[in-house]
Amino acid sequence: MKRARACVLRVGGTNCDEEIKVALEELGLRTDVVHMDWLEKGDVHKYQLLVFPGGFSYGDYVRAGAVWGKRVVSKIRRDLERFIESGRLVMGICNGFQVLVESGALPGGDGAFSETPKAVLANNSSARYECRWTYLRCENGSTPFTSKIPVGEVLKIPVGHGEGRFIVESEELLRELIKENRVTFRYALPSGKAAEGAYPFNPNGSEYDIAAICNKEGNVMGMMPHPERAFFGWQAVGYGGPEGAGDGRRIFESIIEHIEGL
Amino acid sequence: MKEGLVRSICKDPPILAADLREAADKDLVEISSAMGLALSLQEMKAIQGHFGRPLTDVELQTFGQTWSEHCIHKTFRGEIQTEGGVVNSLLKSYIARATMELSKPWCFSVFEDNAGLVEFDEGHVIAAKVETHNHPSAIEPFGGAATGVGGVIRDILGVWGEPIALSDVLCFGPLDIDYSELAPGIKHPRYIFNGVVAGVGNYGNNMGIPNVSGAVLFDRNYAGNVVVYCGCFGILPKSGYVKDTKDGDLAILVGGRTGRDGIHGVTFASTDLPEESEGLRSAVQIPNPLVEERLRRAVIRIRDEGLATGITDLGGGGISCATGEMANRSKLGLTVELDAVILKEPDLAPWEIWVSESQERMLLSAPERNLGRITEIFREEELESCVLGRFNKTGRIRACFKGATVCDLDLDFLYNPPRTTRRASRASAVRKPLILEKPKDLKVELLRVLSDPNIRSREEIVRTYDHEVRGVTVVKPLQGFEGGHNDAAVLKPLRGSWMGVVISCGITPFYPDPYWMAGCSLEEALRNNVAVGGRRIAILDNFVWGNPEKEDRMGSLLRACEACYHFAKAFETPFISGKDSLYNESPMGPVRPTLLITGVGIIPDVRRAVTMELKRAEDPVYLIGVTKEELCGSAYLRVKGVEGGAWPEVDAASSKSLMDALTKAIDAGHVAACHDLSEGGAGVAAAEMVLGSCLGMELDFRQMIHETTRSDFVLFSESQGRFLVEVREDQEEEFKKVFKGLPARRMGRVLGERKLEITDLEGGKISVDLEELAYAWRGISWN
Amino acid sequence: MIFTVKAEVSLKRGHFDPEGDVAAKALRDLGFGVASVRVGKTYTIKVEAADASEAEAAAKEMCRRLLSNPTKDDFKVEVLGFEGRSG
Amino acid sequence: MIFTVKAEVSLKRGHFDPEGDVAAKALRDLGFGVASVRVGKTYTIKVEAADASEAEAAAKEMCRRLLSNPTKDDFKVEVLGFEGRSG
Ligand SMILES: Nc1ncnc2c1ncn2[C@@H]1O[C@H](COP(=O)(O)OP(=O)(O)O)[C@@H](O)[C@H]1O
Ligand SMILES: [Mg+2]
Repeated sequence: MKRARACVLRVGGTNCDEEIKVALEELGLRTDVVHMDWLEKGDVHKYQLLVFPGGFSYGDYVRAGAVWGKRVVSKIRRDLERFIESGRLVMGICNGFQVLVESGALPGGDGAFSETPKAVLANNSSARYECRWTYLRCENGSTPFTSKIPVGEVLKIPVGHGEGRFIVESEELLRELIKENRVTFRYALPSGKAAEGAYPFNPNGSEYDIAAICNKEGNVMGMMPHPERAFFGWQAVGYGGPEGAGDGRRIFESIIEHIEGL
Repeated sequence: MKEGLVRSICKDPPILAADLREAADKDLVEISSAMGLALSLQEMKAIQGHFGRPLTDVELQTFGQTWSEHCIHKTFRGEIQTEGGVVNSLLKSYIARATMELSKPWCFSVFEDNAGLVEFDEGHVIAAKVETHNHPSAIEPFGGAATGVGGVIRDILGVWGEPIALSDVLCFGPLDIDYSELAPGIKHPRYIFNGVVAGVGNYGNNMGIPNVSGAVLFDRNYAGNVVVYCGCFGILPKSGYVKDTKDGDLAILVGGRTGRDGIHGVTFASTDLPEESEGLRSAVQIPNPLVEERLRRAVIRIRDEGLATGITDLGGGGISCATGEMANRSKLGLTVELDAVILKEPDLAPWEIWVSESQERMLLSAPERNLGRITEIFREEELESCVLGRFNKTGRIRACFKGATVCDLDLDFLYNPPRTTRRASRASAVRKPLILEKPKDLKVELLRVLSDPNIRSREEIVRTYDHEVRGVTVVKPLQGFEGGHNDAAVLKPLRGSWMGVVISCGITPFYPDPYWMAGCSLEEALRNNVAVGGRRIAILDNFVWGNPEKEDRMGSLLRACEACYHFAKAFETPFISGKDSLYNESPMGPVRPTLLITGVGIIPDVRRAVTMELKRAEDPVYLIGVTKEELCGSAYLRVKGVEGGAWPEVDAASSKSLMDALTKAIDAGHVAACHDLSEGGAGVAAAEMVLGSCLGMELDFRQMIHETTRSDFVLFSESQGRFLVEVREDQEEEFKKVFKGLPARRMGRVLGERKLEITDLEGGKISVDLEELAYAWRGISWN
Repeated sequence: MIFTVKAEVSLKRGHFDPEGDVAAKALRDLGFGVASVRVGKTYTIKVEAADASEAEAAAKEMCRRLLSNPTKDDFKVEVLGFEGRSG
Repeated sequence: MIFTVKAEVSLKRGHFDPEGDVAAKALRDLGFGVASVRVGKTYTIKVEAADASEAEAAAKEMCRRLLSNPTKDDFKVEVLGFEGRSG
């Protein structure tokens, strides 16, 4: 644990970096918030976890996450490939998920990146920004991000985005994602049944109610909901108790357990 | 105009000079209007009398900006002649006077700076500011509202505050109004609504500051005069509040580039909205939150490293006002090099650079030795900056461009404009009898009120604002999956402390009497705050009024200010900041006098905060307060299109003792849920508590403490000072003890089923199930 | 008949375009020799009208009332084709 | 030379367009006989290139690499004109 270290990246327009740092530090992980410029010059390999946080990178102009995603490809692709291939963890939350998709890191290709994005996070089907709590059903409890959450368990975690409708390039790819167990969370009804597109349980109209996916190896995950906003019980008044923990904490606990073992 | 009064003294850069010495009154008026100064004859004459030399356009524009209503609040600081005598400054006589007389030790800085500051805990202060952005939003709803949010965030940065929350209060015309009813040049409320809501959401979401509080009102009156209030709240360590610009310090401008956008925004906000407002292109401000987000990071880093001696935002009047104010505040002078300013487009005239209101800019002062580090931080945050000049001891504000001095003014004169005099006529509403048939079916009435645009769920708007970002929102604007509307928001701004900030608002423009309207707005802001557990509340006033040069508008403004003083004193809640937006007039008439009161309270432990949704079946439900026959201006009568009867009044003493008792009960843990009674009265409050939860409620109105004659009146009266409280069943006795001798009565209990059951005064029963309530409140129009 | 009309809304000249600036910078970072970018929006509208000129007039009115703001936007309307009888 | 190129990015046929649907509804609410609306974006790009075909090729590459996402977007590029020598 002493050596483990996390890097929360930011660029202009990123704005959820602080709360992710708080969550990781709360669990004892040394965490730096690092501007992309510095990382491009510096060394990503001293970290075991790289987080692309939420926000509106570059104003979300052109397309949410696109500008940052392309910058990742053009500036730090080789470093990131090595980072991912060495089994370290990369996580994208909200805008960070959009960045990972636009860069081609998720769903990913034959290598760590696909040449062109194979998916997109499109405008919500409501055509609006949606800030609301969702029920997330865990679909795969054996990734480094979900090891502390049994399959079928329902977490209460909020979303806040205007572009979160996950669609993939082809039916085939969708089937592949499902078959390979790479859909880690789906939007669900309170009972734990899949939302099957029902608004507002599925808040954005994502295909197959997809809220989060990971790469083939399971060490890169992107999710639209914000676990860092459901880390403490008091963040979830009305959804849990003020004391104790919020459901999002278990994702961070899973991560920490994994990187401690690296 | 007399020949040669205004002439060009330089082609490149273009500079005009006006020799006022020879000018007749009508020339003065003409110059003021031709240059867009919006100065009155009295003000032009004061300038004429002061200078024994011609003035440049840069100098005249400086007066135009600095002496504008927006910058100097001349109506609020001026003299008012009334039937009963002369009032010397509304601000001093009423608003600030209440604060002075209350003299609360926790007021840290009031009425002085960009925002009001109150103590939070031993080491920290809270900053709060609320602004209006009505005219820009009427012309370009998206950009106008977005830059309104951007501007008020900079007010918080301008006191070194880290912004932690936003609020917005919006007043629109009816969304279904027919085009033919709109005056030419007025945009349809639907268009304005879409743009304003998107603009507020876009800027706040981009900045990553949660929008946690607000209100949305609809009325025909606002079709011609949209009202957009934007608030921002921040926190900072006490030691971070540095305002001590020194002789020799540098003035540093940072942020967005300077362009032609927003030129004359200030003088523009100080005059009526012209019919052909579409020609005012340059007054449109373009928002770019991406720059402001970086500005926020840079400002906080500079604060934490202690690098600067002063800071202020650039708002109305641009560089001219920001530099002038900063120099004046420290009794210094400054020479500004306009060539240094980084421009968006070439060939701006010096006066345009000087007064441009381009967004996302801040002004800092710092000793030269820190310039390197400051510039490095700016570079790291991808911000452009420049040094404008150096502060000196001259007491003069000077500007140079291409080697020539284009402005040289004495700050003492500039900041002591001639007093404005206004006249006020007596203004109180006349009470008419209330003529209203008894309704046949109370249930129908309740559903109709619930489906009124002023009462209906705000979810469609509020969900487009991120209210969770930063992860510190404890009590949210929408509660639970059901999305009930809480009365106020609670934030937990510090990592190591359970203490919370409580933000609420009060706005009741539909009560016709200006005095009681103001009193009710103030009381509502407090009531909302107390309902979730807030206390030690500081308040902010925001007046939106018509043309103050008209006696009747001034009369009602005066009455509203009187109420502000009386009730702030009575409730012991000091004003800490505020703003007035006057001249809200359109071809469709003056705006309805609209006063927003914002409340900023604290709560010692956020875990004690109370939300509005019902918690447990069988818990007793109490109604606190007295219900009178006060329906004039109520949602019930407005839905019916009926006027008349008594309007709500505020009994401060009794209301305060109820609030104090409620705070005690909340702290002791007796209260499971609480909701204040406001628009729509007890009927709507009860329905909302059911709608926000998975439980129901049963109420017997025969138990109510009331002074009315009819069931529909007890259900819909909007008497102030009332709350519906779910009391924890096992603590009912203790709760009763807290309220001993006070008007609090058990009305019913929480039900396991999701429905509202009401017994009226005659013993008649109505039962409304959740589907019906939800359809009216959330669905499409009910009838 | 149903006409397909394209309305193009763009920022007036001289108005600052933050989105265009971000796109230009991003393209330059990717190695393109881009001097500037301006962003606009297109609406491809299927509208019921008796003839092409009525369709065009309707689309212009839509731009004036909802799709653009004369204070900051220019718009341009073009009828692309039609589809025969409407139900 | 500096060429002005217009790149138009629009949703692929059959792709769901919530923004267009909202615009259509709003237009209908205002009394227009609108059957549907599809929303797209245009980028008017000033790009340095030796000739028009190079400018066009560059713009296409920009669409592929940044301005569009192949999962949902189509794009179209048109050279509008040029401005003479660049510095
Ligand atoms: N009507 C008012 N009521 C209370 N305070 C006011 C009013 N008008 C101005 N103030 C106070 O005077 C100070 C300066 O106000 P203002 O000129 O509006 O600042 P800024 O230019 O930064 O917006 C602020 O603290 C503000 O709250
Ligand atoms: Mg200010």
